[in-house]
Amino acid sequence: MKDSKDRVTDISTEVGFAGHVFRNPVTVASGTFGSGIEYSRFVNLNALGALTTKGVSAVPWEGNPTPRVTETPSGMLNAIGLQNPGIEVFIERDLSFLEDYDVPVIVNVCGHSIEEYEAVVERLADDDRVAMLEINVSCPNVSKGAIQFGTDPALLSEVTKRCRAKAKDKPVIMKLTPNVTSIADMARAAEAAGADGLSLINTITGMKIDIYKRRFAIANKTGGLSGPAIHPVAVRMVYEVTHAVDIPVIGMGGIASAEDAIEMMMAGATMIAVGMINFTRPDAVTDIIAGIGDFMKKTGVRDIKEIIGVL
Amino acid sequence: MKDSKDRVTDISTEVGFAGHVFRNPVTVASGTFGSGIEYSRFVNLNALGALTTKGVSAVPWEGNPTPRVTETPSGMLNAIGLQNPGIEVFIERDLSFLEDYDVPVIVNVCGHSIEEYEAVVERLADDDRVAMLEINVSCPNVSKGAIQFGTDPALLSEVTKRCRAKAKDKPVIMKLTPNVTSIADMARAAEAAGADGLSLINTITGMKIDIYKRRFAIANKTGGLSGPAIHPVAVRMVYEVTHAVDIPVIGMGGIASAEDAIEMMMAGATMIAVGMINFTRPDAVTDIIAGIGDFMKKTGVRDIKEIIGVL
Amino acid sequence: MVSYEMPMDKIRQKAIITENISIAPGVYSMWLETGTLQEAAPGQFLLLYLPDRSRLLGRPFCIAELKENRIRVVYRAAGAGTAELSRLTPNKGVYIEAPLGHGYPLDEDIIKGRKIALIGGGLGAPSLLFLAEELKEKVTAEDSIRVVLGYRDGSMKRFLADDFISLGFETVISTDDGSEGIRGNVIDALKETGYSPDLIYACGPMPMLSAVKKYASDEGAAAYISLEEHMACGVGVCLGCVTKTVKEDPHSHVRNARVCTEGPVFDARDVEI
Amino acid sequence: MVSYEMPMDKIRQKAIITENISIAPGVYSMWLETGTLQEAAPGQFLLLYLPDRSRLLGRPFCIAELKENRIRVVYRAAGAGTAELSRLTPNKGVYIEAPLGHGYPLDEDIIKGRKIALIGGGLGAPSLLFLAEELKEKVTAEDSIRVVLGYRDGSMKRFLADDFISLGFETVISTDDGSEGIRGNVIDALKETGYSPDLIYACGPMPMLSAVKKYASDEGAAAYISLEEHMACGVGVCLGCVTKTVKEDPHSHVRNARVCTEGPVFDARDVEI
Ligand SMILES: Cc1cc2nc3c(=O)[nH]c(=O)nc-3n(C[C@H](O)[C@H](O)[C@H](O)COP(=O)(O)OP(=O)(O)OC[C@H]3O[C@@H](n4cnc5c(N)ncnc54)[C@H](O)[C@@H]3O)c2cc1C
Ligand SMILES: Cc1cc2nc3c(=O)[nH]c(=O)nc-3n(C[C@H](O)[C@H](O)[C@H](O)COP(=O)(O)OP(=O)(O)OC[C@H]3O[C@@H](n4cnc5c(N)ncnc54)[C@H](O)[C@@H]3O)c2cc1C
Ligand SMILES: Cc1cc2nc3c(=O)[nH]c(=O)nc-3n(C[C@H](O)[C@H](O)[C@H](O)COP(=O)(O)O)c2cc1C
Ligand SMILES: Cc1cc2nc3c(=O)[nH]c(=O)nc-3n(C[C@H](O)[C@H](O)[C@H](O)COP(=O)(O)O)c2cc1C
Ligand code: FES
Ligand code: FES
Repeated sequence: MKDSKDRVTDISTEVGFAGHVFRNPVTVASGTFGSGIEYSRFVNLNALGALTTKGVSAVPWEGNPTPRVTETPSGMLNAIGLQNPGIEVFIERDLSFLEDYDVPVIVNVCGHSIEEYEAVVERLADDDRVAMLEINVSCPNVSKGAIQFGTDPALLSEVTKRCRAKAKDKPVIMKLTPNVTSIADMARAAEAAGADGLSLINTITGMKIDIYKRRFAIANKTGGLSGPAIHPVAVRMVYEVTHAVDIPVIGMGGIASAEDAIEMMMAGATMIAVGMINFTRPDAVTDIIAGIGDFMKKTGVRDIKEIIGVL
Repeated sequence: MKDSKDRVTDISTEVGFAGHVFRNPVTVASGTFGSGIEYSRFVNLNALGALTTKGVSAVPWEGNPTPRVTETPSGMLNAIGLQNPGIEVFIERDLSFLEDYDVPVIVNVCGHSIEEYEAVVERLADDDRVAMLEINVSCPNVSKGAIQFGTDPALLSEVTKRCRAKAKDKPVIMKLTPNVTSIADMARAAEAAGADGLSLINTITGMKIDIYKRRFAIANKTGGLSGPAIHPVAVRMVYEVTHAVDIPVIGMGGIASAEDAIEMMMAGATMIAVGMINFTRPDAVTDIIAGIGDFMKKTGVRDIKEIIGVL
Repeated sequence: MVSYEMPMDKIRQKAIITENISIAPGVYSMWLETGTLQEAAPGQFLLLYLPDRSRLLGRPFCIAELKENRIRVVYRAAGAGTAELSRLTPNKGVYIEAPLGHGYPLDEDIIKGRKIALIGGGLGAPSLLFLAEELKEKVTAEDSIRVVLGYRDGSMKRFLADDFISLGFETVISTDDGSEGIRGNVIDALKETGYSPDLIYACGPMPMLSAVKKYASDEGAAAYISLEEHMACGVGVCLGCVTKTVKEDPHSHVRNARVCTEGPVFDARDVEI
Repeated sequence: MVSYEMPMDKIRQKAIITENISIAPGVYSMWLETGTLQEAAPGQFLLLYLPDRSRLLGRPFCIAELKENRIRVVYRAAGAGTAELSRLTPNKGVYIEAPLGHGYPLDEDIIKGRKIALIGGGLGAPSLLFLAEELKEKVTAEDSIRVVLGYRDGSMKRFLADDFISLGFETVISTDDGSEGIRGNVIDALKETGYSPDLIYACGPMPMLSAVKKYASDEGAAAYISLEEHMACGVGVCLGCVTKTVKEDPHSHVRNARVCTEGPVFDARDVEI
């Protein structure tokens, strides 16, 4: 740790990402914060660098049967199944709600087919209330037997190109799944197809069994693992990806403290997202923002940009 | 939970695996128990179903620089780099030591090239002290720029075939890496190439950064994540693999209790291995063996084979 | 009633365990003291965060009693988390989030002049106890109240039954095997007493709640039932805890109401269980 | 001396914290009581398992003192685990594994008639304290002993120095900035006193140990140094904690001795540091 001599008081936490400037690098991970409506009662939304909303699709999605969530050591499994009320309700209710706040909005988009992705992107391309689009490619592709768009470079490339074409001047961020042999290959495919940035990691597929009831703990059998348990995997993938491509990355996966956030940025992330730990401590995200400032002052970092990819 | 009415007293924990019969389904994960020499002071080796030894190669391997290990939430990273004294010392010292015990030995084999794997397998093929061979395909392939043998189906198939050919009547178990898009595809490749069984999972690649020292926590930059953190991923992969192939599986990854072991068997594993939790509690493996018996009595399972793949 | 405008520190708070004792095999009664004076409505719940830091999600429990700044929780050691909870000794601190969700509707126009039944199965009793205490203040001579509590068997020591009795409510017990009270389930017991409620509040396992729903529909009674689902956030953002509703609900637009937010108490007619 | 034939329950044991106080900024002194009467040699260490169950690996610490069944550990809050440790209050229980490793060689033929120096830097002092207590019993009139302790600066309150002094040993202090004792490192301080040891025991950060190794080699003195490496198992199976040796060691056959098993104390000539 650097000496207290190095203490600084005036710090800048601003970061640039795909042409936008954010007051700090911290957003929330899609699906762990809704659209901020509920948490707005406990959390000052205007303190966030950005707010990433729950995945939204062209039409309402029912999601999976319950149980949808369960706990695992230092983590949790979820199989919500991307339940959402569809883009029209989202625009009317959620984006209108967010108008009252001074926080850039990143909208997470899901689809069962490329056309569904396109429909959502098109619908948001001209909406001034949306800063960037984050395309979740972990959705099951219904026409290809539910394999995920993000596990095949060719499919990923196709989704990226088609979303990019519809997005007009909105940055398109592809959100990668960690369930692949080489995440760097996926990142390169997305970059070549025109992605303006990348988000990673989504959850790692896992399973839990209730041995007494002889039943899957999650009705969907498998669920996505998130939380501190996966943090080391997320840091590694962010490092690999930022060393493979030139577009910026939003890093996420098990961030539970300002230290974890700094670590992710040192690994190469330009922004970071706080995910399931919101469920454990609703004030986690504002705590982390404050903690990043404290870290900078304590260790003499005047500009947060200095630490991005420092390793 | 079943009623106490169902309590049984005479239980059988015997399992068959690739032609061998083991008195119980519990072994230790390679690299977490040495060859039993050190733990023999605290643990009754004869209580184990089998003992899997640390990876051994044709010639001594130095391994990686230190730090080689660090902790993560509910897990740890390691990058030992497969340090080992080579097959000759192993045969003379470790196998001789194990002669005095009544425990079947599974020898874990590593190599930088297919020829190195073959050399070790050949050297052990006629050794009566060895029950089965477990081939670790997470080793870096020096001729292919350090990609792991286990991440490419064609390479995996080749290693499997060549080891199988040299192993004579010793069962060859291929130990799969989880760092792949489809572990079921890998399992099918190994089965088609003649594997007698599979072991999974090896560690998931991760990274940790010391943000104050701005240094990788592991000298090798990346390390393998193991421990309870990865258990849900391991259960999912064992389930996927045992639903894709007909050869038996040794399940491992974050097993820390008898419940975890039972869960892994319900997911499809015929045997299970206790790994890093040995470091936390050297008596973990014997506790787990006792706990499996207690579970069977409490829930009325007379024969452990009843629960294998019950889901 | 809960006010969602409550500041954050009232929702998340440190609580000190003052008592944690076993009241039946595997069932525990815990009193927690919070710094903040609490307001909560019967049927609301709390999330309790365990000290073992490898467990990250809160455990949901009904508020069984609320006396000034002391909260009672009655719980079963169901899994690893509640087993850990049962081992905590007085003076240990835990974090809780409370009060959460929407409780039993108690508006005058709902309860006035009604024949009310409180039906609890197993660990459903705790949330009804808080309700019974509140009802005691609200009911008038025109109303009548009966409590029906179902247990697995006599070994469960009809836990909490005496708490209802000492509130002055007539309390009927049933056990699956007849080892205590009436043999059969709570509906059997209710029928056997000849009491025909036109307003039911119920909490308990899903099969019991389905039976209550059916009974209420057959008999034309109103029924408010408290549901359980696995939860992650407890405040409506994760969509982990949904239950199927008959009509499209205003939040999800796909007939998936959130148990933690729209519930845990629902009008039995509104949910598909 | 450690006997590896010790039954398991002597290695792994529950210990109760009886004291845990700060003795310098970020430095703590903890006394632990174990059920089992301990035998251990100076230089041996223990693994301490923290109550936070998301942390699975034991933390290695030197045994700083051993009085019947009470063990002292002096430690720095270096990271999250030791920070947690510093917050534990008396009567809390922790699991430990002890004694582990091989300590400082103290055979008569090694120490007899020697001019001995104990050189400790920062958190190296604790292991030398136990050594000093043992040496006090062993040394004869022919031997002489000097203690040199290095600290970052005066704010570190020359922690433990008085413990050495009260054992009757002449104790020299150095600080990097000269704010207390001699300005400079421990080798500077040793030289400045004019004392020329022919047997050195040293524990401290790696740069200091390298300097000690060089000094000993230059001066023809024997030096036994205690090394640190990250550990997982602490008993020799994981191969996490190796240090490079000059010759092929009998265990690894690749010049990688295990700090937890062959060490933590090594003859300085044998290791490449
Ligand atoms: C609104 C509500 C009120 C409740 N009130 C009570 C009560 O007053 N008394 C009582 O004994 N129990 C009550 N429960 C059930 C109680 O929450 C579970 O028994 C408890 O969470 C089990 O935790 P565990 O760690 O022991 O079980 P584990 O099975 O080890 O837990 C694993 C995960 O599953 C979740 N989980 C497991 N079972 C349930 C369940 N039945 N409901 C919700 N989550 C579950 C846990 O919270 C945890 O996240 C209530 C549940 C809900 C939703
Ligand atoms: C044989 C031996 C004896 C020691 N004796 C003492 C002593 O008497 N007093 C004292 O203050 N310190 C001593 N240390 C160092 C002490 O073990 C570390 O400071 C401590 O483990 C840090 O834990 P943490 O959780 O706070 O740090 P974190 O950095 O959060 O820990 C992460 C992981 O790295 C390991 N780690 C981090 N730093 C070290 C280190 N320097 N050495 C070994 N492992 C490390 C931890 O054990 C843990 O597994 C000794 C180390 C060894 C190997
Ligand atoms: C309950 C839940 C719902 C999620 N929903 C979405 C989603 O709608 N879209 C998406 O891209 N990711 C979704 N995720 C993944 C997270 O955004 C994030 O990538 C992942 O959880 C890893 O971060 P964490 O470990 O900090 O939670 C969800 C995660 C959780 C836990
Ligand atoms: C320190 C350490 C060393 C290991 N060495 C080997 C090895 O030599 N060969 C091998 O196949 N796997 C090795 N592994 C992987 C384990 O055998 C096991 O597959 C993995 O750790 C997952 O199990 P766990 O979570 O129970 O530890 C090692 C793991 C650890 C932690
Ligand atoms: S628990 Fe998250 S929405 Fe109900
Ligand atoms: S810590 Fe495992 S070999 Fe030393």
